[in-house]
Amino acid sequence: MNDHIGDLIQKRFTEKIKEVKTHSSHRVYLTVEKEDLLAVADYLFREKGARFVIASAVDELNQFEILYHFSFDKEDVMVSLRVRLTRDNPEAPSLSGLIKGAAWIEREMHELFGINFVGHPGLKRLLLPEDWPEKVYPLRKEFFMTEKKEG
Amino acid sequence: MDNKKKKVVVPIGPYHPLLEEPEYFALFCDGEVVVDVEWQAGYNHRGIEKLCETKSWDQITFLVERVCGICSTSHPFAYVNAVEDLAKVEIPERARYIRSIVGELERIHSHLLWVGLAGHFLGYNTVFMWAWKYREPVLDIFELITGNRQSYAMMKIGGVRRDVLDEDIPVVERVLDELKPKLEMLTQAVLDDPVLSARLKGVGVLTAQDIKDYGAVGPTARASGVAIDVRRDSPCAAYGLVNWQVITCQEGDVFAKAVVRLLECFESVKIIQQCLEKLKKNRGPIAVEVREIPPGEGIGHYEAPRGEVFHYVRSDGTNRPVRHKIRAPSFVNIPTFRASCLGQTISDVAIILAGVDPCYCCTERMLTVYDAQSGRKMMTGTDLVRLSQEKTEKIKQKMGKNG
Amino acid sequence: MVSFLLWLLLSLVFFSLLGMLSGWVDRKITARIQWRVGPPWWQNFADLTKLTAKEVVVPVTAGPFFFLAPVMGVAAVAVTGAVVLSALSGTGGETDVIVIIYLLVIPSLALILAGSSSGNPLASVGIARELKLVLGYELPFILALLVPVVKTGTTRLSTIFHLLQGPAVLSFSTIVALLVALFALLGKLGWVPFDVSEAETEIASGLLIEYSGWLLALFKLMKWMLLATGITFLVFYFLGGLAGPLTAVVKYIVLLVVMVLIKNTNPRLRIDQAMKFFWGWLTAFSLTAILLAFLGW
Amino acid sequence: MDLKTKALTRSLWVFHLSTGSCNNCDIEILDCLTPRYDVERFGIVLVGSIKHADVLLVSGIGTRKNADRIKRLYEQMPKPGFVVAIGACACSGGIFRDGYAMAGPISEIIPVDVWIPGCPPKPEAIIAGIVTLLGRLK
Repeated sequence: MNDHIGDLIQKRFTEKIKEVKTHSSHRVYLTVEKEDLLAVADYLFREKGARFVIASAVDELNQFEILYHFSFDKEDVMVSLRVRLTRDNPEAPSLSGLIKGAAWIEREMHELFGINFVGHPGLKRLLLPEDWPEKVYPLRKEFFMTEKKEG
Repeated sequence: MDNKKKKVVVPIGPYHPLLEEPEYFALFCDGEVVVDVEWQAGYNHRGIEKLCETKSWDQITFLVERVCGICSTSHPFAYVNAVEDLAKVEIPERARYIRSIVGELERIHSHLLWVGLAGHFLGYNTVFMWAWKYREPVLDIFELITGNRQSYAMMKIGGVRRDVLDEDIPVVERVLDELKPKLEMLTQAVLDDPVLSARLKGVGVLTAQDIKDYGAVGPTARASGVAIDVRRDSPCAAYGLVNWQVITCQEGDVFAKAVVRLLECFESVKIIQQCLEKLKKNRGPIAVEVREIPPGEGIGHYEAPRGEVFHYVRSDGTNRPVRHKIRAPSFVNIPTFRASCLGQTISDVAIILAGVDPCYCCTERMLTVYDAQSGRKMMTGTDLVRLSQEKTEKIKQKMGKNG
Repeated sequence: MVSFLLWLLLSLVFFSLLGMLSGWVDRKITARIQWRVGPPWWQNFADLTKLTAKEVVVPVTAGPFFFLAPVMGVAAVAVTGAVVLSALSGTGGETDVIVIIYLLVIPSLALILAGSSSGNPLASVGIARELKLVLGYELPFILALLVPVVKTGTTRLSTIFHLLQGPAVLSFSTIVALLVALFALLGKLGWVPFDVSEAETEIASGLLIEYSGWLLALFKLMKWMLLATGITFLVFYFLGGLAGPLTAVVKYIVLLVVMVLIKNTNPRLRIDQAMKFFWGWLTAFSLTAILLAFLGW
Repeated sequence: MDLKTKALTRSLWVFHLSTGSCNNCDIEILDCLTPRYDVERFGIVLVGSIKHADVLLVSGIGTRKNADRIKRLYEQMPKPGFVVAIGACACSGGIFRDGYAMAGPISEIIPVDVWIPGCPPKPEAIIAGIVTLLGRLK
């Protein structure tokens, strides 16, 4: 059943899926290029009716990774799309045009990781206080308490 | 938006009696009608995700418990699910039942709390007091089986931390038996009240398409006819082992949300009763030992009273996670306000906001940073619980002496 | 003139004491309905004393009416009380029931003035709601007051008080009119289900949001006095309270309890729903009552 | 004790302020109003406007975004007014104490009269705290 969804996506996007990791029968991780993200997400969300759960960014020191988690509730499968971004110019296409619910999490990743989302309608701060210094991104690994004292 | 400038801005918050928590909604109004809503968050921002990266796997259960006080077992529940998914751990059957019992008790207490608050928002304080009166026995059960009224500290990677004692089971059963007629009475009273219907029906309607667009979850989704429930779709703990139903409504208004929540309480009672029956027969260990967490990533989700809680953890094989992402249900439920509030009056907005049972603490879980180098001692959740209990004891003694 | 001043003083003392006790009855019954114990009988006196001792925080946006409005409100209710008392004693002269109608609008106007002079956005929402509400309840209120006028053929207050006794009281039309007036009084008091203008959980006490100290105390006093004066007036105007002092007290308590029960078994109505209720159902009822009164029912 | 102080001790109106708490303390505060504890017996009521309040109940860590607002609300409270810090977070920062999102503990932002520790404090503890405050007034 699970192979079914994984297979479907792979069949559809043979070129675009760079890597498939099947953690268990309920969890599939697919790596795509950021250029192909919108197409794959569109397929999952619109065509296959997956529910967009959330995106989560990870600071991997040499690069950023964003995971977009989609849930197929009926099949009990969680498909996570993995996108890798370079550290000096972290930029990804915005999903908020496709999925309204993605607008907030992109704002959040923008302010906490400093990732730029191209095409986002209102990429402003969501959570941090007004007097928070620019270009300081608390969820990056280089952020430590010392910076709190300065700010 | 140009029309924003012309309109009166009615602030709700940051400190507003509608919300127990600080939050700011700017309602752009034309007379009484709301034409736009803007949300400003962050007043509750604490920084749990970053803090998780500085804590060991076991400590995090206590930390995520304090993401939110009302869903204080749902977050640890989802977190241990995530870690168990990562490490591929199977928990013993007895632990499954205990987890479900705690989870469902929390659902009853949380839904009753919501019904009460919703009544309070409508100026119907009688409902508020009655619902909270019936909620008290549930908290008593919690105190009996976990030792605390809130923040139960029951979840543990690989099982549960405490066993439910045999002598406590009849007490819990008795309280539940007494609770059921009261719940029925309250449900009747709320659903049959003509004025409540007038205030709630057709207000703040969310369509199934809205739910899909925003990815809304929980009672908010189920009230709009979207039958998603993590407990059924991805059965963890004992949910696959007992009989119960997913409650849905079609209307998508606030009234439907109230109906869903009230009826879910009965399902919860059913689940707990079945779990207790099974507990009596099943005598196994309550936890397996998890010595270390292998590198990898894991996803855990659980149906909190407000909807799906989602936790993502990544490990590099050390004793603390590289990344811990928490998504609370309110994070995807709150944006639906834009769809449900526009065109409504200010009076209705109050109850619509309340309708999704927003939990801002959950939404803004992030951002506390802790200096790994300084080596300063952090208080762990256990310390806090211990301190809290000591203080309570002290106060009790003092009171005892004085009175 | 001098005698009216005496009545005024008496009214101020009597109705504020009665009002605070009635306010306590309200809180106590509310508490009992909610499975609580409730406050002791002197609670409102303690609240009032405390408020007078508190600092008054004046917002920078406040105008002169900020201070004037509460004084005006209390004065209006005290005059109403004096009119009712003097009419009861038979010394009221030619005082008309229309005076009462006018006087009983002033507390609402005072609240509106207070809200507009405090310059708070939440208060401005409160003003709009209170204005609509006044328009809403005045119509059925006036119509309901016409029923005894039709019955007695006069608008002179003391005549109505003295004529309406005995069997005329128990007529069908007066009961309907009384109920309508009772709902209008709930609206005047800003009690649930008509507390839209104060709605704590929507607009944070709305009109009174900026008030503190003795100014707030005056408004509280105004509400309590309005409660006592309003019910007293209804008891004598509709129920022939002059028939006997003891029955008057019983009637007063019954009306008070009925109001508290209505308050505690209903959620707050939206302003448009409240308007519909006043202009639709209540107006229809009061018109029916007038018709019945003409027919001699 | 003069009449005014006496009246104050019999009629405490509280305003509740949550400044980055986890909700636990907040619902326990509300719990104090409900049938089992019923603090209205002692004249304690929860009010919706800070201008009406005698006591400011603060729960939570006092986030950076909130610090100014806490100060402003404290200034707007008509005197005599008191501050009660509720819960481990408000007293010391609790589990979140080293976070940069935190400007507190509350006593570093505004003067605090009574501390009620606990995570969350039980309603009994909250009432005991208020009683301590009353004792101090006398």
